Amino acid sequence: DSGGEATDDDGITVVLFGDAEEIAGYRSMIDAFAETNPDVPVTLSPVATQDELMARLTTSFAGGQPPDVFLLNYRRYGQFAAQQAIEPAQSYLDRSTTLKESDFSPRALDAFRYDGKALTCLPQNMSSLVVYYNADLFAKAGVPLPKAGWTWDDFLAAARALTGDGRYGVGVEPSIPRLAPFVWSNRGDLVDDPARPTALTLTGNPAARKAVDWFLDLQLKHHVVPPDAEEQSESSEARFLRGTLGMYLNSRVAVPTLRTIDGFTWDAAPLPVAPGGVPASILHSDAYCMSAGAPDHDRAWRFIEFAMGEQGQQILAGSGRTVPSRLDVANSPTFLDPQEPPRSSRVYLDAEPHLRATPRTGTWSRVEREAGALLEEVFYGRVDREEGLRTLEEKINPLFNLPVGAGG
Amino acid sequence: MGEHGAIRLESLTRSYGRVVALDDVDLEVRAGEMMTLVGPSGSGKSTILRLIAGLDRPDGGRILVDGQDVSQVPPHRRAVAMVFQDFALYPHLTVLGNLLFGLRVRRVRRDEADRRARSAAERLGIGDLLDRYPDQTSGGQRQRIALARALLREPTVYLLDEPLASLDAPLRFATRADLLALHRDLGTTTVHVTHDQAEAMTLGDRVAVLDRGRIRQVGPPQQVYDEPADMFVAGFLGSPPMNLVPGGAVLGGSRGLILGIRPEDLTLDVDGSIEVTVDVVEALGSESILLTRGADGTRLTVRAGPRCGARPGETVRLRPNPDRVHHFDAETGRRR
Amino acid sequence: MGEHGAIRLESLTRSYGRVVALDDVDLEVRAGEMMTLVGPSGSGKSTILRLIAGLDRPDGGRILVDGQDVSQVPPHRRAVAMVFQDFALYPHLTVLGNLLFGLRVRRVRRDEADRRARSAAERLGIGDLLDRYPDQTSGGQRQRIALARALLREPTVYLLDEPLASLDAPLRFATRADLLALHRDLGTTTVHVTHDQAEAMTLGDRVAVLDRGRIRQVGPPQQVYDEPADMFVAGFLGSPPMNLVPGGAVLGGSRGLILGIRPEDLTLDVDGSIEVTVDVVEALGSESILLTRGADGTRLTVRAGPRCGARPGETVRLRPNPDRVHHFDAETGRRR
Amino acid sequence: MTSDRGRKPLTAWAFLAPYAVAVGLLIAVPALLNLGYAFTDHTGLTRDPQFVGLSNVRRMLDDGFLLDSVRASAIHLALAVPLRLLAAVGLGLLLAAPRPGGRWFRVAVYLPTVVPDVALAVLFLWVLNPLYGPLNQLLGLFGHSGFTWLSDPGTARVGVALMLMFPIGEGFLVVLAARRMLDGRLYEAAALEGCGPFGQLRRLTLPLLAPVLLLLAVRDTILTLQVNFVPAYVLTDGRPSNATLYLPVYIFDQAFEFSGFAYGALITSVLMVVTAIVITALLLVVRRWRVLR
Amino acid sequence: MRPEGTVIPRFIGRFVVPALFATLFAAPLWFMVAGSLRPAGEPPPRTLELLPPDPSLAAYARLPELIPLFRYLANSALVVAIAVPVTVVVASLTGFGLRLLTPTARRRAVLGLLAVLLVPVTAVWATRFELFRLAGVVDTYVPLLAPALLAGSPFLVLLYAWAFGGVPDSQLGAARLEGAGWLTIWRRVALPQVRPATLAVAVLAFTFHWSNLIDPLLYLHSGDRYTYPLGLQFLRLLNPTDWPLLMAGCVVATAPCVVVFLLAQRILLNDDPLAALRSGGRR
Ligand SMILES: Nc1ncnc2c1ncn2[C@@H]1O[C@H](COP(=O)(O)OP(=O)(O)OP(=O)(O)O)[C@@H](O)[C@H]1O
Ligand SMILES: Nc1ncnc2c1ncn2[C@@H]1O[C@H](COP(=O)(O)OP(=O)(O)OP(=O)(O)O)[C@@H](O)[C@H]1O
Ligand SMILES: [Mg+2]
Ligand SMILES: [Mg+2]
Repeated sequence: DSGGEATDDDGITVVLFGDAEEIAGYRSMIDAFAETNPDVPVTLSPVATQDELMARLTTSFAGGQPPDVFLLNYRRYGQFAAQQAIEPAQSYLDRSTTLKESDFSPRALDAFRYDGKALTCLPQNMSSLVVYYNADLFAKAGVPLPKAGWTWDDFLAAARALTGDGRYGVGVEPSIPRLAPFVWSNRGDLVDDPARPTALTLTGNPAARKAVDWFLDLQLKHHVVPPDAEEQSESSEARFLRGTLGMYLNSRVAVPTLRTIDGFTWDAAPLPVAPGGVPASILHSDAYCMSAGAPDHDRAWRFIEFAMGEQGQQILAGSGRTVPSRLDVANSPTFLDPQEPPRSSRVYLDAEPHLRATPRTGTWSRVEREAGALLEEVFYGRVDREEGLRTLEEKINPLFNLPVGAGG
Repeated sequence: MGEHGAIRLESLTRSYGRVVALDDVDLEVRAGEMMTLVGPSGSGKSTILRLIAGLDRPDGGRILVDGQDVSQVPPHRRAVAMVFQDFALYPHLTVLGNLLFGLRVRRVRRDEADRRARSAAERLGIGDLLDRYPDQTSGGQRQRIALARALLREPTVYLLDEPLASLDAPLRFATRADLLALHRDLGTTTVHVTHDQAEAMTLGDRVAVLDRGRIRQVGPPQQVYDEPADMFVAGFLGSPPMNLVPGGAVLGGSRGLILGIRPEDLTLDVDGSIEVTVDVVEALGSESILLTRGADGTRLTVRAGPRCGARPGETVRLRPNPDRVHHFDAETGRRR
Repeated sequence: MGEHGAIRLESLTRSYGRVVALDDVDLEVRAGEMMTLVGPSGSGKSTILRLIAGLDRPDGGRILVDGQDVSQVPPHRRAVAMVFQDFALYPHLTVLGNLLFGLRVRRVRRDEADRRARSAAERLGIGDLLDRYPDQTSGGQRQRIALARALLREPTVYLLDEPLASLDAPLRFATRADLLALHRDLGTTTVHVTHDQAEAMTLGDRVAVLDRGRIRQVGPPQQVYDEPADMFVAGFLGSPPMNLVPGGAVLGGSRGLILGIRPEDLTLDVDGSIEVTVDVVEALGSESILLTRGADGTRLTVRAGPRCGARPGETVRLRPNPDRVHHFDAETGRRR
Repeated sequence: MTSDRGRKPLTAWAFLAPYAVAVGLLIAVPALLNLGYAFTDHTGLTRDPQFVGLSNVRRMLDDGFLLDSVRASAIHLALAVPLRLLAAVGLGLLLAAPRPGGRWFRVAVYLPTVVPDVALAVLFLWVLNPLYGPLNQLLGLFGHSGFTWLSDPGTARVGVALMLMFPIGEGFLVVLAARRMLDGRLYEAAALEGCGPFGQLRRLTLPLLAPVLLLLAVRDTILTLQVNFVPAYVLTDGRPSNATLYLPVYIFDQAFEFSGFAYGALITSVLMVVTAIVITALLLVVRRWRVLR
Repeated sequence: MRPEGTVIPRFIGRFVVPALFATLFAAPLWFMVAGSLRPAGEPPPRTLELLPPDPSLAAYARLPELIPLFRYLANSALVVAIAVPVTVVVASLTGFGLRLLTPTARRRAVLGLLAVLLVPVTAVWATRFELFRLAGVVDTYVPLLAPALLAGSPFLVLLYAWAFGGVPDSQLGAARLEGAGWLTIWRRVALPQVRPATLAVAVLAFTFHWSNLIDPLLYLHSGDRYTYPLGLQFLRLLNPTDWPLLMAGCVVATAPCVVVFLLAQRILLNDDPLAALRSGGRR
C-alpha cells in the first residue's frame, strides 16, 4: 500500500487548499474531469489554509499514505523536493501528448525546477505583485495615473500627494515577498546565491540596502503608509475598500474582493521601477505535485494533464482570482474579460517576463516567515533601523545552513 | 447570668412551598431557662431554631430577644450559638482549628484565642484531640467538639438541635448528664430539640410539644407527662406510649370519650379488674413490657418488673391505677 | 422452614489497613434463629454482616452456610437478603421500582414480578406508596420498603443492620413488634445488628456482644443481662449501665474485685445499708433515675418509681439486692 | 493475601481495562513512537528515518527560537492560568446561588466556550483595536493614551491572556457543581460564629474547594501549556518578536511547517517534562492543603 | 419590609453584578450574530455594531452555495451521535471502576490518569496516523472516535468518579445481594443517579467533538466525509467583505452547542437537581 490511497485502489486523492470559493472552482474542474475520465475516480480532499495543508501532508507522508496529487506553493515546495518526496514531473511532461512545456509561462515553470533543470511540479498559476490604485483619489489629488515604466520617485510623489486628511498613500505589508521586487528592481538581491543561498544580503549588498531603505522610508520617513496603530485598526485592504487608501500592493488574489467596490474606480498598475533599475515583480504560484513512491503515477498524471489543460485552466480562470500559467488561457477573454475590473488585467501578463522567484531551498519557508516578523519590527519603527536589520540577519542567516527539518 | 436571653416568638409562620412548617407559633422562653422542643419528624422543631438563629426568615410574626425585635439582624450579628444535629464541624480544619475559627473571626488575639480554645477543650475532655481532623474522631467526640465550639461563642442563647441523636446508649446517658451540668453552670438560655423520650423528660425546665407546625402543650416535663393536654401529647410522650382505649371498653368511661392509661399505671394483680391474654413479653432486662389483648380485642401495653414471670399466651389480670386514668374528648382529642 | 440457613463463622479475621475489624471470631447461628449483634460503634458488627453476605472477604477463617463453605460464592449467588442501616433504597426508582429491581434482575416475568412486589407491599402496609419516590416517604415507611425488598428475595438468611436506628421512639416501638411478628411468621435465620438496648433485649433469640472485633459473650438476652461474662458486657447492656464499684467500697467485697449492681437492684429504703447523697433526679415520667454519690465519692445510679419523691441534695439510704451483686476480676474484667 | 481475595478490586480493574487498552494504543504507543523519532532525522516527508543520536538535543541547546518559545509559554502560563482560574472560580461562586434568572446568567458565561476560536479571535482583534477598540477607549476614560496591543510583546501577551479569559466554561461548570456539593450547614455554623459573607468565602469556601481548585489548576496548567493555543494562533501567530510563539505553536511549526518532525518530537517531550515539573511543583506547594486525602 | 439600605446592595450583588458579567460573556456571541447579519460586500465596519443598519440573512443563504453545508453538518451530526454516547459510556465505566477501587488503589489510578493528561496532543497526532493506517481506518470516522474511546479526557473520568462517590456503598451492596452483576449495577443503579454528571460529560463531549478540527483534518481525506469545522475553515480565508459569511458559519457552528447546553442545563444546573431529574427537565 505504499503511496496511493488505500481506500479506493483505482482512484486518486487530490489535496488542495483554498477558501470556499476557490474550492468550489476546483470542485467544478474535477466534475469536468470525471465526465471525460470516468475510470479515474477522484477524491477531492481540500483544506483551507497552507498550515493545514502542511499538517495534512506531513501526517500522511509520515504515516505512509500520502495523497496522489497535491497542490503546493512554490515557497514551500523546496522542503518537499529536497527530500525527494515528489515524483519529478519533467519526464511525464516530456512524454505528454496534450501538454507542451511551451504552453506555460517559463518564469512559472522555472520556479519549480528544484535543481534548476528538471521540472518537479507543474504550476497552475502565476500571479505577480501589482499596484492597485484608487483612480478617483488620484484625480482629486491631481496626480497622474500610474503607467508602465513609472519610477520609485513617481510612486513616492503620488503617495505623498495622496496622503493626508486621514488618508494614506500606500498600503503594503512589510514582508520579504513584498520587499523582494524592489530589491530586484534596484539590481540587488535578497541572498548571496539564489541557487544555494547561505545568507541574506539586505545590508551587505549596497543595491539591496538602498531598496530596503527606500521601502522602510515609506513608513519611517515619508509616513505615506498607515503607521502601526492605524494598520492594526484597519487593514490596508479594508482601507482601500473604503476609499481612504491611494495605492495597495497585492497580487491577483485581491481581485475578487476589490470587485465588490462600487464607490469609485480602481485599476491595477505594474510596480514602479527603481531609478536606473529594471522592471521586476515577484512570482506567486502554486503547482500540482505527485507524491514519490507510488508504483504507478499514470492516473495522477492524467488528472494533472486535465487540470493543466485548456479546459481545466479555463474553469479556474473564471474566478478571476488567479492568473493562469497557461499563456493561451491567460491571454484569452476568460481572463482578460474587459467587463470586469481591473481594466488593465494585462499588467499581470506584462509582468511575466520580469517575474522572479525567491530561493527554493528546504528552509526557505522558515526564513521567509521569521524574516518577515523581524522586518515588521523595523518597518513600524518598533526597533532601531540599523539595529533591527542587523538582528534580522544575525538571527536568520543560521537558518540557511540547517539541513531540512532540523530545528532552530 | 440568666438576665439575658429571654426569647419571645409571636405568631410565627413559615411555609416552604405548600408545606406549612410553622403555623402561628407563640412561645416564650424565659431568660436562663432550658426549653425542650419535642415532636415527630417534620413538626417544625428545627425550623423554630433556625428562625431564632436568623438562618431563615419567618413569613409572618416576630421574634423578640430581650424585648428587641431581631428580624433585621443577620445571623452573624446575633449572639446565638447553635449545635447542629450533624455537628457541622469544618472538615478542613483540625479540632483546634474548629475551636479557633469563631474566635479568629471575632478578632480575638491569637494567643488569647488559643488559651480559651484549649481551656474549653479541657473542660469537655477533648484536650488530647486538638490536632486531629473531625473525621478522625468518634461520634461522641464530635459532639463535644461542637459543644466546645458553641461554648466559645459566649452567646446569650444556645440552640441545640438533637445534639445527642447520633450517640449510642451508654454515651448518650453520660453526655446528657454533662449537658445538664453545663447548663446549670452557665445559666444561659437554651432551646433544645430532641426525639428522645428520656432527654425530653430530663433535660428541659419546660417542654414544648409540637405537631405539624403547631404547639400542642408547654409545661414542665412531669406535668406534661402527667397531664397531657390532648391525645397527641399523650401518645407522643412516654415509651411505650400511653394506652388509649375508647370509652365504654375495658377501662369504663362513657362513649364520646377516649380513656388513656400509661403502661406503668397498669399492674399485674390477680384481683385486677381487666382480664387480658399476654401476646408478647419484651424482657428489657431492667423491666418487662407485656403486649396484651383484652377479650374485646383491646390492646394494652403493660410495664412490669424485670422478672415478672408472665409468659406469652397466659391469661393475666390487670389493675389500673384509677387516679391516673386520663380522659380525652373523642372528637377534639382534648383533655377533659 | 427453619431447616435452612444455619451459619457458622470459624475464626474469622478481617483487617482494614492497620484497623483490625474482626479478630478471630467464632459464632454459630442456628437455622431459624434470630441472632442479635450488639457492641459499640466500630466493634465489627457491620463487618460480620458484610462477610456473611459476601460483600467483603475475610482475611482468614471460614464461613459455612448449612455446612457449606461459601467463600467462593459471589454475593448475588448467596441466598442472603440484607436491610442496611440507611435502607439503601434506590433514589431514582419509585417504591415499586425498588421492589421490582431484584425480581427483574433475576429475570422474573414482568407480570409475575409485579404481582409479587405488590403482594409484599400489601403485607407490609405500604401498598399505597408504590408510586412515590423513597425521599417522599417517612423513615418508618422507608424501613418497610427495605424490608419488603428483602422479603422478595426469599432468602435463607436475613441480615439486618440497625434497621430501626433512624426511627423515632414511638415508631421504633411499633416497628420492633412488626419485625418480631415477621420473623415468627417466616422462621428464616436472621442476624440483626443494633445499638439499641431495648432491641437487643427483645428482638433476638440470642445476643452476641462484640467489642473491638472480638465476641465477648453469646447467649439468650436475659441471661447475658443477668450474668454478664465480663465488665464490658455488664457496662454495655442496660441503661443506665450497671454500677461498677471497686471491692472494699460501699458494696463490700474484697480488693482485686470489682462489684457490679444494676440500678434497678438498688432500692430506696430507710434501712438500706448504703448512705448516699442525691445529685440529680432524672424524672423520666414512667420512672426516675437518681444519680447519687456515696460518702467516699462512689457514684451510684438508682432506678426508682415514677414519683419517688427524692430531691437533689437529699441524703437517702439504698438497699442493694444481695442476690444480684456481680463480681468481676479487677485485672481481667472477667466474671468470678 | 490470598489470590481469591478482593473480588471487588478485580472487578474495578476490569472496568478500567477498556480505558487502559485505549490509553495504551492511542496514547502510550504513539507517544513512545514520537519519543523515538526525537532521536532520528525524521522530517515527516520520508519513510526511512535514521537514528542520529543526540544531535537534535545538541541543536536544541542552542536554539534561540526555542528559548523565546519557552519564555513565551512561561509568561503565558503565569498570566493566563491565574486569570482563567480567577474568572472561573469567581463567576462559578458568584452564580452558584439559586436566584431568579440565574440560569441565564450561567448560560451567558458558558457561551464563549462554544464559540469557535476563529470568531473569538476576530472579536478580540476588535477589542484590542488600538483606535476603535473598547479596551483603549476604556483606558482613555482614565486619561491613558492606550496601547498598540499586538505590536508590543508585553501587551500582546496580556491581550492573548485576556482573550483566553473568556472560554472558561469547563472550569466554570465544575466550580458551580462543586460549590453546590458543599454542605450548607457549615455556612450556617460559620454565620452563627459571627463570620460574615467575606469571611465565609475566605475561611470556608476556598479551603473546602481546594481539591477541586487544585484539579482545575492542574488541568488549566496543562491546557494552557499544551492545547489552548489555537485562538492565540489565529490572533497573533507568534507575533510580535516571538512573544506569543508558545511551545505548541513552535512544535506545530517545526513538525508540520518546516519539516522538522523529529525536532518537533523532541520539543514535545521537553514540553511534557516541563508540564510535569510545573504540575509537581504545584502539587508540592499545596501539599499541606490536605487536598489529596 | 426591609429597610432600603439593605435591599439595594443585595439587589446589586444578586442581579446587577451577575448581569454585567453575563453581558460581558454573552458579547462574543452577540457580535457574532450581529456580524452575520451584515449585508455582504460592504467594507468591514470599523467599529463593531450592536446591530447592522439593515440586517439581512443573505449570508446564511449564501453558505450552502459556498460549501456543502448540509453534508458537513450531517457528517458532524453522525460523528457526534456516535462519539458522545461512546464518550459517556467509556467515561462512566472507567469512573465507576475508579469508584470501586480502594482508596490507595484509587490514588494510584488517579496519578496514572494525570500522567495520561500530561501527554501533549502534539505527541500523538502524526504517530497515530500510522496506527490508523495499519488498521485500515484512515479516511473513515473511526479515527474521529479515538478521543471518545479515551473518554475525551481523563478529566471527564475523574468527574464521573467524583459523582459516583455519592452513591453509597450500601446501595451497591444491596443491588449485589439482589442478584445484580456489576454491569447491571453500573447501568441501572449507579448511572441513573448521576444524570447531572452524565449531562455535564455529554455537553463537554458534544462541544469537543462538534468543534474538533484537528482529527478530521489529519485523518479524513475525502472531501465529502468532512465535518463542519473543516468546512468552517474554508470561510476563514474569504475576503474581509465576506466576513458576514464567516460569522454566519460560526453561528451555525455555535448554535447546536448552545442548544445542547440549554437543554442539559435545565437538569445540570437546576436549583433542585433531584426534582429536575424526575421531571426529565420539564417544569
Ligand atoms: N428548606 C426546606 N425546604 C422545603 N421544606 C422544608 C425545608 N426545611 C424544612 N422543610 C419542611 O418543613 C417541615 C418542618 O421541618 P423541620 O426541619 O422544622 O422539622 P423537624 O421537626 O426538625 O423534623 P426532624 O425531627 O425530622 O428534624 C417539614 O415538613 C420539612 O419537610
Ligand atoms: N471499608 C473500610 N475501610 C477501612 N476501615 C473500615 C472499613 N469498614 C470498616 N472499617 C473499620 O473496621 C472497624 C469495624 O467496622 P464496622 O463497620 O464493622 O463497625 P460497626 O460495629 O458496624 O460500627 P457501627 O456501629 O458504627 O456501624 C471500624 O474501626 C471501622 O473503622
Ligand atoms: Mg430537625
Ligand atoms: Mg455498622
